[in-house]
Amino acid sequence: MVGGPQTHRLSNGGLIDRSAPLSFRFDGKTFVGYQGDTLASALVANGVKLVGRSFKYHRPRGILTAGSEEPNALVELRTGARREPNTKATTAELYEGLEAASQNRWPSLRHDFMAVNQLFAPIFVAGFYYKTFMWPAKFWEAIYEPAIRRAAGLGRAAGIADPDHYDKAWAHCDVLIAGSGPAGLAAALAAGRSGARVILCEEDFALGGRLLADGGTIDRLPAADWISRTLAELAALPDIRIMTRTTLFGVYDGGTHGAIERVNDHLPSPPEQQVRQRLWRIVAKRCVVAAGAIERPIVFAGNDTPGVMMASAMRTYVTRYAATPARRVALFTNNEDGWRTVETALDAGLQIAAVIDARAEVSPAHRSLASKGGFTVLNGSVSGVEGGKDGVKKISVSMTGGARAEVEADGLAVSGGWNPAVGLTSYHRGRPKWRGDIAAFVPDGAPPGMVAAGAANGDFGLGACLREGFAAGASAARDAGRNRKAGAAPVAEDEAYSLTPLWHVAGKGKAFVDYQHDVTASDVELAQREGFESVEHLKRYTTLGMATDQGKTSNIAGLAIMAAVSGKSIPETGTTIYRPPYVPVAIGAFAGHHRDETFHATRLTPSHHWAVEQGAVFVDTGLWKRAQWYPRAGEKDWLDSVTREVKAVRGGVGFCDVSTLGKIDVHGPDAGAFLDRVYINTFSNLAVGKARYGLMLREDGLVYDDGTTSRLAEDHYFLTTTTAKAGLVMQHLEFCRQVLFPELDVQLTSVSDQWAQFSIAGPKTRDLLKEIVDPAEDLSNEGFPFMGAREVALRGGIKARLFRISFSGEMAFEISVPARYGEALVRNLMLAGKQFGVTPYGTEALGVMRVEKGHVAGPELNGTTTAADLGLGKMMSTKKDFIGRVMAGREALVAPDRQVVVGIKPTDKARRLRSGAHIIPKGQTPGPDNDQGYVTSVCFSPTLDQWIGLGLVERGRERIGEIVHAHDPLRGEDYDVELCNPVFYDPDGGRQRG
Amino acid sequence: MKYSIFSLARAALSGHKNWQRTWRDATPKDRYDVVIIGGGGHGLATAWFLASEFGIKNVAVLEKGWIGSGNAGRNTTIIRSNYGLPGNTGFYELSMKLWERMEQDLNYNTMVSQRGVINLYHSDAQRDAYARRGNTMRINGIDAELLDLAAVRKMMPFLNFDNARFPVQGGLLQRRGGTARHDAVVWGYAHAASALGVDIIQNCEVTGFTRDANGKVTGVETSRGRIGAGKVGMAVAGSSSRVAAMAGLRLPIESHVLQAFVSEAIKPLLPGVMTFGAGHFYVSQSDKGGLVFGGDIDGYNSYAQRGNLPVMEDVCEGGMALMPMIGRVRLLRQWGGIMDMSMDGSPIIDKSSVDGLYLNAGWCYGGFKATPGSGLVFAHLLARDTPHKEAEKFRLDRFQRGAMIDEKGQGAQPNLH
Amino acid sequence: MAEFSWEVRSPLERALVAGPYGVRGDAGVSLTEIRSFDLIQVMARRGKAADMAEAARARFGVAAPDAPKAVGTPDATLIWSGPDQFFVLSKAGKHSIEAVGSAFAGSASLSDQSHARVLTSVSGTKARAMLAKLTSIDLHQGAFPIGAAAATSMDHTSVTLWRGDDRDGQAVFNLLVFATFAESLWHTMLDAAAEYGVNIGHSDEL
Amino acid sequence: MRIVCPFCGERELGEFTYLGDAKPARPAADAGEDAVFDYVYLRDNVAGAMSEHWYHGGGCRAWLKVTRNTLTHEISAVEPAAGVGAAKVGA
Repeated sequence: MVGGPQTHRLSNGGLIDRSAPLSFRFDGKTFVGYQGDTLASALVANGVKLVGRSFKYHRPRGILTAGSEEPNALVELRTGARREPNTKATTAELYEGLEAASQNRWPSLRHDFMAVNQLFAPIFVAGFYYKTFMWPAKFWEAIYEPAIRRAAGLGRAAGIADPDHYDKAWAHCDVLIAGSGPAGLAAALAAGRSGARVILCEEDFALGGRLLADGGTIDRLPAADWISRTLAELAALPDIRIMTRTTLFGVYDGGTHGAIERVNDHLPSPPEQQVRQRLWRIVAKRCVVAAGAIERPIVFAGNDTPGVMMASAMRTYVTRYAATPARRVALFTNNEDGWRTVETALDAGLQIAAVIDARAEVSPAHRSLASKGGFTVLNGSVSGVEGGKDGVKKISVSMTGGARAEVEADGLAVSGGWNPAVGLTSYHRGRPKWRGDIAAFVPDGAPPGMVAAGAANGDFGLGACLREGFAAGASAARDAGRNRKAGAAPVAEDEAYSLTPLWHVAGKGKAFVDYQHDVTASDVELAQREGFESVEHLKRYTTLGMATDQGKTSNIAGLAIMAAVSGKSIPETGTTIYRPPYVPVAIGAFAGHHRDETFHATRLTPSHHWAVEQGAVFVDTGLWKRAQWYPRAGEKDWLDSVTREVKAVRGGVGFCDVSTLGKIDVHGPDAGAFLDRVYINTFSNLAVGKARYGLMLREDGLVYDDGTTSRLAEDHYFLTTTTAKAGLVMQHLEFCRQVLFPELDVQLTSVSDQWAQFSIAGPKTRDLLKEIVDPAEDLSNEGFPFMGAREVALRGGIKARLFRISFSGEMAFEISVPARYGEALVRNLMLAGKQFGVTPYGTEALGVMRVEKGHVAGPELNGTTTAADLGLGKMMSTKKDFIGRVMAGREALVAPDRQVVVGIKPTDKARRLRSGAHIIPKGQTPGPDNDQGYVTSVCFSPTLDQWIGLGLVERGRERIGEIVHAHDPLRGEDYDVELCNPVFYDPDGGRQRG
Repeated sequence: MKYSIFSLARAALSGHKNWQRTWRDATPKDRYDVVIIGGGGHGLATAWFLASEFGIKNVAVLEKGWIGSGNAGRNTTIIRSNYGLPGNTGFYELSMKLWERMEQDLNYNTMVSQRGVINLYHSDAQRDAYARRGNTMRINGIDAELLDLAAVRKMMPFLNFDNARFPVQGGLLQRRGGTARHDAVVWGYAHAASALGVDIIQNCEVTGFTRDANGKVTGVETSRGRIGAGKVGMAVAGSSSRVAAMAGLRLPIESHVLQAFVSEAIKPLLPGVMTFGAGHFYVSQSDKGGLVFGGDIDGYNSYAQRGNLPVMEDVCEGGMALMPMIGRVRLLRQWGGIMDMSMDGSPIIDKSSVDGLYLNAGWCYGGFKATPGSGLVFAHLLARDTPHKEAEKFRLDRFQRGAMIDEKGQGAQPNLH
Repeated sequence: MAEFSWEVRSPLERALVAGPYGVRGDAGVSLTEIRSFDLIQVMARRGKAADMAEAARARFGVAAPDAPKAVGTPDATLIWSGPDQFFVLSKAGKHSIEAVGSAFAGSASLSDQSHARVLTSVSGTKARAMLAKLTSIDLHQGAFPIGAAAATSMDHTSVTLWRGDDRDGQAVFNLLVFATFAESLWHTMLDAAAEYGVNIGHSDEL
Repeated sequence: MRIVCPFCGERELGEFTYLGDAKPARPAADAGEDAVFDYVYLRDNVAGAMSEHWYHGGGCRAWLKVTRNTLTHEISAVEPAAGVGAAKVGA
């Protein structure tokens, strides 16, 4: 076996598997622990006391707790791409080969150079940085801030892509239970017996909560036996799901809860096909929070010395892990519960140095325990601890009455009482309420359907936890409609819990409130002095409670000290707002599989795989992959390919997959009337067998979308939208149909995916179509005129829809076939068109031809343009109401100096035009007052053999022929351009009509 | 007491016992020349500019809770002036210039950190839109650079360039953009304004307006009694509609929740502020080391100051898509602020139709970066009764006139801005 | 004159590789694409929901579902798809849009969706565990019995989901997905199922 | 958040899209510009129970009228938006 002996491991006991030794490394040194250990318990068992350095002062720190509230023992776990900063050693399960390193120290944990910060501690008080580092101003980014940044932060992120996978899932239940301590298990029993569907989440890998460390007798059984019996009963019930390694971290509206399951963090890496962690969205009718309580420290000088540990944590290490944090233990307590640690330590054969009890009275039973155990009980408080990297050496005690005493010990257990875990119950901004008898906040104003039980509700006795948990489980089940008899609750005795509140012991030296952020009692006092009295100001000014533990061990003590110095009560002082997640959750888990190529879904056109075969280059358009161009051998860049494609269309025939357009079937007797209301122009008078371009506005009068709509039957229109707006237009039309115009008899369905649609364009279009369309169909200009639309038969028997519309300005048709024929259609077009040199073209060539033709598209339909801006103002009907009609008439929207669509071409034909260049009057120096518009769309026009574009330019259409300046400082370009007719190609439309 | 390293060192010698309150704890007087409702960044900045720039020192700032308890204390601390439309461009640059001298103006370190803001683009269309915007900035004398893929790769080699669903193609960079310490901005203005005589009154909730016979506002009713005022200015983002309603006004504003998130503190990882162009996600790293994330608003009217899971997931999906190295970094805290979403996504700074009542509202989620600029132009309006020249387009009647300032082109649907 | 072939191609034709996938051993999930079907969307005309229901009964012998349910007949399945609308799923042209059209004349508008969707059935001991990663709907026996249907979303993609008759004692979930999303969602389904072991196949049988 | 769609049952937030206040009605064709301006631009921005339009686009595509408290997000009623039952009118 590698590594030394486990010097601090008891020879028997504990919930560890001694037959499964595991070797692990901490800061490069090899140790051995057991299956069932956490990293922290294994370090304890190996006598390691120093595990980290604090945030600001780099003080040596040890292990304070045994749970997810740990503020000190944070490590970098794993190495390489799997390195996880700020991992709590107290919750990290040990596995064979585990590697961990301490953080925030250089060059080593024992010899940390940054510990010099402690010398500057008198200056580094709360908020000191707000008062300095201001001169000279330039020094902030250059010097001060980088230094602060390097010093701040704790661990280092891996810096390379996370190799593990995550997923997300949904679960549903009647009763959700957080925590598997006595209250949680009792709640599960009651709810399960009542017939409820139950999910119980436990963040630990073992079930039982505090029972695992504190034991007890339930139903006359030892706690461990009771747990086994209970789990067996739960397993026999039909709908109980127990999820270990799962933390309920948040509660959201409608009974949705967030939970994180650490599926494989207890292994070196996830097994094949498995995820590291899974994010659960659990929908529950009721939730019982049995998340227990967190023992709180007492603030005294040197309370951060390694070896100072929460009393309950010390019990956990000794009982559950058979590991001894110290050999000679002192206890500092203000309550009865702390004394349990003495009993545990004595049972384990440890020495008790002394008990320092801040209360006036110690029970006779404990007095006799002291005399039996041979230790003294000091009535007073710990005022200081001596020691350092190697742990506690000496403890100074201020006795009640003023005397002082010293105690030699190598460990100090501290119990300041217990704070119920009020996180979950407070996440809907409910404020917990103060309970004087336990000097703690308990849940109040919990989210709907949520209730706390047991220690989480401030009732700490075992008997009470069982009773309350059981009652809460039964009533939650009842509320969820499950009424079977729950039977009897488990029974146990209630222990006494008498407490005298004690938050802060005055003394010399730094006394820490927030360990991780190095916030001391005097920082809290300073904050008060400077007016940061509100607890939220206190938090923000001192950073109290903002560390990775979110102040689980520090917040209440901080506000108690603030209350004391400001002369208010604790409830008057109040708490800060509780924020989810309850424990920090990996960002990867929230993302699930939505990363890399699967970040978003991908939509594929019917010809996609064929285009892949052709070697097409694809472009992302929304979720779509569209063929952008089809490179051919010998072409040196995209422009070569696109130019070839455009020329092939203009000179012959080409086709392009336009299936991405939104397609909507509009049915019903009132379909025409409906379209009249959503478009600015009229559709009710469109003849069957004809198509028409339409433009729709938003209700605010600005252009929303455009497209061609055809009338296929008296009561059936086929509407198309732009690719970008397909879903939104459908939503808008449904709103019009269902909400605005319910009196109209009209039905809408998306048929976007039903039809594969291709544009076939070029002078040889008709020749190509004749090859593929049934010879009986009349495709002549008379038989199928421009803007005609009808169903035709294709050779081979299938039906298609043919629309004589043109985006390119050429003689063109769009053809639709049912989508599963899409690929066959493409192949047939290639086959039939070979003789005509048919050329598939992509979205770039499509774009070139639409710019040449002056058609507006996305860059011009940008949500701020009017119909008139686009040159389509005359389409606005004056004979009917339509969406956007009234608001479109506002003064600024009809002002004569608006920027309107115009053509733009460089005066130097060799010059490349770029989108985003601004238009400035010629001869003027560019400035905000003469910025008259910008170039919206550009292309290299093979037809004109130069770059051309469209722009939105002030009074553009009145200025055709004017030479202006294209100003593009981003790209360092300035050149003259001419404003021109936006229709560069075939302005009278002869080609598309021919 | 002037703050400096020397005063700090002196104070250290006396155990920091001699520091005074950062701002005076004032009790309300009967009457002020100007009462500002809202002790957030905008309200406090307005008060400071009134006192320092316009010589109006008989000013009270009324805050219903603790100063900075609204959006000033729950934003993602980003400052930038990369806006593209007339009205916004000049105003946000005015604000940026004020950020650049804030610490010296206020004698308070607000940690203005100009580490750059980059908007990544993933398509030609986005590039063109950024080119248009960047050129607008340059024409207005604002720094802007259009980076290509190689330049982005050099600056941020850790982004997912190889197997992204929407690969990064470049970015629009404003080097002068960055972050500031949000709470310190509030405290700094409070500190400086208080020193000039402004009364900062916390735990003082406005419950109504007092009006004279002509309907002119003469003061406010508060939880601490009636306070008279020559003029009343509202700077209560998130609550604008509710406060305005007390004066009988309806506003073109909806209240929406915007969430933000911070990770555990880690050693320096990210250079500046990054905005993902293929999803709804932006991020920067705080001085303390936490990655600060934001995304889209939740999308429905809310005053609840807390968000729901879908947006949280959406933001993390964006984060992982852009930089899969953050998978094992843990999210520490989630919170929500209430945004004053206006109908065009741009703010409103104007006199209201009620005499004596002035509006500063509708900041959507751009309010933090506007803080100093908003303070100056609102103070100008309150002091001179005419808009500051950089706020002339933020008039309330622009919606009636059709002169919206709609950067996103989404129209009168606030949840899309 | 060229000879044309009008071969239909499923949108999943390339992505679907029949056989085992993911973890080896007994497959916890079976994914089967059903490749050949007719799918008609039937939407009541304004005020004609009752007439539509009557027409459905006349044609199919059962009432059209007026709640989220799937109703089987010997040669068709009627699946609720929204208020006053439903799908008719059938085979071999028996209830194609041409065949069904006249039955609903005057009472409903019809839209052919046969090519707009991909149909997959999901079964196996881990079907629910796998679907829990994709759907927010509670598929527990008590909450989603045989015949239950839902118009819902998976991975932000609209789907129609219904539970068919059990096969070999295991629940069977049927899924209609938009054709252009199908390949993408298919990969997502495989990712979700891989840890349970998958048996992939396709069939022409409904 | 979860919304009980009157047609589909309870569904999670991600299936729905929000539009806004359902109270204002679209003015009649002959209403003046002021009425339309008010409809398009002004909001009560209710703090409390508010009637809102939501679209179940990820489900049955019905537009819904949801009564929801903007302070607590609690939903007290959901019904089809005005006219969604149009197909039922006269049935």
